[in-house]
Amino acid sequence: MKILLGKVLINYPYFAAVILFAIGSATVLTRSNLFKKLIGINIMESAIFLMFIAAGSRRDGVVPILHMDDSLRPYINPLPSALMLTGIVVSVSVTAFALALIVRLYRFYGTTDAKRMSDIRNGVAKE
Amino acid sequence: MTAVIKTHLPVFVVAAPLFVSFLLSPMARRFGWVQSLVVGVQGLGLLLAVYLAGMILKSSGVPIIYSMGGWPAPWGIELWTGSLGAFFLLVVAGVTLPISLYAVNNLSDEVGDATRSTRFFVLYLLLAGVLAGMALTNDLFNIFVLVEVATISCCGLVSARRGPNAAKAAFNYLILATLGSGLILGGIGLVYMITGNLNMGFAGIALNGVWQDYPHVVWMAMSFFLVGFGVKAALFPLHVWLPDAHSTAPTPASAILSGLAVKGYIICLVKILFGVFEVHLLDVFRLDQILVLLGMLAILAGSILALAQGELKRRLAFSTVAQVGYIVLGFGLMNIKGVAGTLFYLASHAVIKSTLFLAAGALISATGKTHVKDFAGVGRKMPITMGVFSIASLGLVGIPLFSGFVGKWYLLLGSLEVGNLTAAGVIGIGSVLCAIYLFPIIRTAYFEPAPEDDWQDPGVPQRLALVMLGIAVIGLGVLPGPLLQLAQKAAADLLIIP
Amino acid sequence: MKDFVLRRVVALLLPFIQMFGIYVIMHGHTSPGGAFAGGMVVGLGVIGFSTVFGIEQGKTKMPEHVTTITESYGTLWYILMGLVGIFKGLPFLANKLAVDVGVPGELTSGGLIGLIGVGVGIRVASTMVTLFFTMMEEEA
Amino acid sequence: MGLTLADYGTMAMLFMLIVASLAMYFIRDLMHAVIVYGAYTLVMALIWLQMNTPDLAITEAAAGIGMTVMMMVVIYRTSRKEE
Repeated sequence: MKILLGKVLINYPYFAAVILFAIGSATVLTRSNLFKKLIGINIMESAIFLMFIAAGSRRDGVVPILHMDDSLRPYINPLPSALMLTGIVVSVSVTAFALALIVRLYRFYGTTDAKRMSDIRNGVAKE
Repeated sequence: MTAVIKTHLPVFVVAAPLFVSFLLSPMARRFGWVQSLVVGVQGLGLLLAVYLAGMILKSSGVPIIYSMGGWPAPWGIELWTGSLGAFFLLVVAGVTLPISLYAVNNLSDEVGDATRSTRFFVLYLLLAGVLAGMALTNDLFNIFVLVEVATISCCGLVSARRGPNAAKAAFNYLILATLGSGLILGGIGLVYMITGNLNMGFAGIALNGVWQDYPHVVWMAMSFFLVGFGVKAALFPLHVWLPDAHSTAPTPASAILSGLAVKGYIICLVKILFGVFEVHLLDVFRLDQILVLLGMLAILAGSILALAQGELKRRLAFSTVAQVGYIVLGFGLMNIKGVAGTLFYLASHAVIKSTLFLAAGALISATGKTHVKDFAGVGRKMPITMGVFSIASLGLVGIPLFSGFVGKWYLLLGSLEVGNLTAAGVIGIGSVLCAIYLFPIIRTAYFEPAPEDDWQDPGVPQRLALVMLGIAVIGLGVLPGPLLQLAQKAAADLLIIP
Repeated sequence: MKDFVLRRVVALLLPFIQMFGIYVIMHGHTSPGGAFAGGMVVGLGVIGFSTVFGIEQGKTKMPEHVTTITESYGTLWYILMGLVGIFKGLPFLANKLAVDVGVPGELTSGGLIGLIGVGVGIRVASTMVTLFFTMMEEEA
Repeated sequence: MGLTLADYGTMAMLFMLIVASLAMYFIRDLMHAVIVYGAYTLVMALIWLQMNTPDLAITEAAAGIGMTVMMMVVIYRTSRKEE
């Protein structure tokens, strides 16, 4: 039992990643405000980054920069961090584009809430 | 010089549209140059793609492998031009050229002034380059980056249309597609965690050795990929964003989104499923049956939903949902006839659906009406547009001598070969439903009296584009030869049958 | 904003922020950070300046026709650097200049990577600034 | 193989992330939610530093500030209340 608990505890970043992923996707799917959806997307993506980085890091490792640390400890895997850098760039561009769309939508509807937007549109269609 | 171009052909095919797209935006004041550059680079892309496909056909499927930066495979990124890549590249280049020709001098109604139109062309070329990249890449993370760039440029193309509806559709699309790409990234992470490779070939080899130790991780990664790409490719229960986005986008954008972008995601999914997990694992985890089931659901639901739509573009958009079902079903059959048929069907649907959207856009902009019952008598007033529309509808239904028929015939043969009579039946029912939702439009256009309005065919470049696509629909049906051969080679490669 | 302290502090800090951003861009291959992070810092410096001193002042520092050109040519620079490899008879993006790759830890050790980074940094900075101006100007 | 002090620190920061994301789910005032998001990206950058990826930490810090500023600008231009 104690060994099992130790095995579970040692992998704590994965659990945090799963919880964050759940909260993020819940925010995207249940909140109707567009900003909340955007924040939820960002939480979700950072949860995936966390999972990826946790897979690449090792507990006794050091930063993979040459001559930075001359002890003989092993480097961590630098590939996931390089890849997640790209992931962050992508999430920034998605955020910027979504914000531009929000500004445009606000100009037309006067609200940033998805539910009210569709109410307004249906109301217009009925008239 | 030619030798240099020949060795670096895969890079040029991908980089040329990207290069030109970044060249465009400071040139917005000289809009004529912008348009001729766009059409010119698409024509060049078609030439290069045909040459590349010819090389692959002549060497009977030996892949051309190009290591970026001179780093060999497990460390560097490869462009891997196999028969599947050459096939999809040919489809991309063949369809983007007429669509860009259609967009020439035709964007001011739907998009706006020269600056906004230039921005539209930038996104359009970006999407074309990225789709070419999807065809050639052999690296899991590259797939993620390309999928992301494709998503953002698709959303940009949708939101290029003025008005709130397009912006709303683009936002919904962006949110759902980003959810999907999060799942794809998670799947890539899981595969990397158990294999330690991002190159698809090496990851597949490593996975073969270790999958028994981590069956749940493999299962999770597969489902992540299926759902993630399913959202982007509008597989049936996940299609909710597609009708709005594809029907509100500007006409050339609808054509490229429905015709090509959706297929790009499917090609990526297929590359991952067949290249990393390989047929053996798909068989163990019963993914073939899941794909067939999802495909059948999508065919029936998409066709019935399309019947219920009154607006022309929405009807065509829902029809895309049904056709994605055919393509997914074919990949689930897992035999050479089924997969080759579905690849050919993918190509023919790319041509047909872009034709239908372009013709529908020409009809709508000439008549100013959107409902399917409003096009009475259009057939005589706009002979070229409506003629091409009819040809494409016949092709989509699958009448012999039109391109859809060849694909559907092979799909039927494939499903009979595995003994799946239900799938064969669903393919037949889907064709009948397709006829039910498309033929009334043709009937009203030709056999009902026309109003007095002065409706005309669109301008010269638009007519040229429509005629090119119409000829392609018939040509692929009468002489499927080389493309079908390439599709069969690609199917053999995917299924690892020598 | 009219606040005296804020204006003085931003005016004093801005050169250091920009220097730090440029440093991060240039040393992307030898130390943590890179062209994206550095470009972001440079762009955010300009954004901070224009929030405090007003959009008009900011626009005189970074006019629109300049940002349009830097935005698209920053990315073109990347592809041109990739073509250098082809001109030398090597694959696309091969990292070979006339100068050989230097000592690890020094600025020239990256070869073409540093030059590519400059283009990317310029692009990121100008994109951030353009985005900020469009968001502030679009009448909401 | 046991957990060290650094691990407990990381755990605490991850716990802060979870609390912050829950807070963003429940807060009604969008400006406050975005401020919490700024704190979230800062803690995330610290976690990257803890996991030996300083490259990611500096990028996350810059990108997080950029995104927060952009969101604040847009919220300032549009409406602040979640309806």
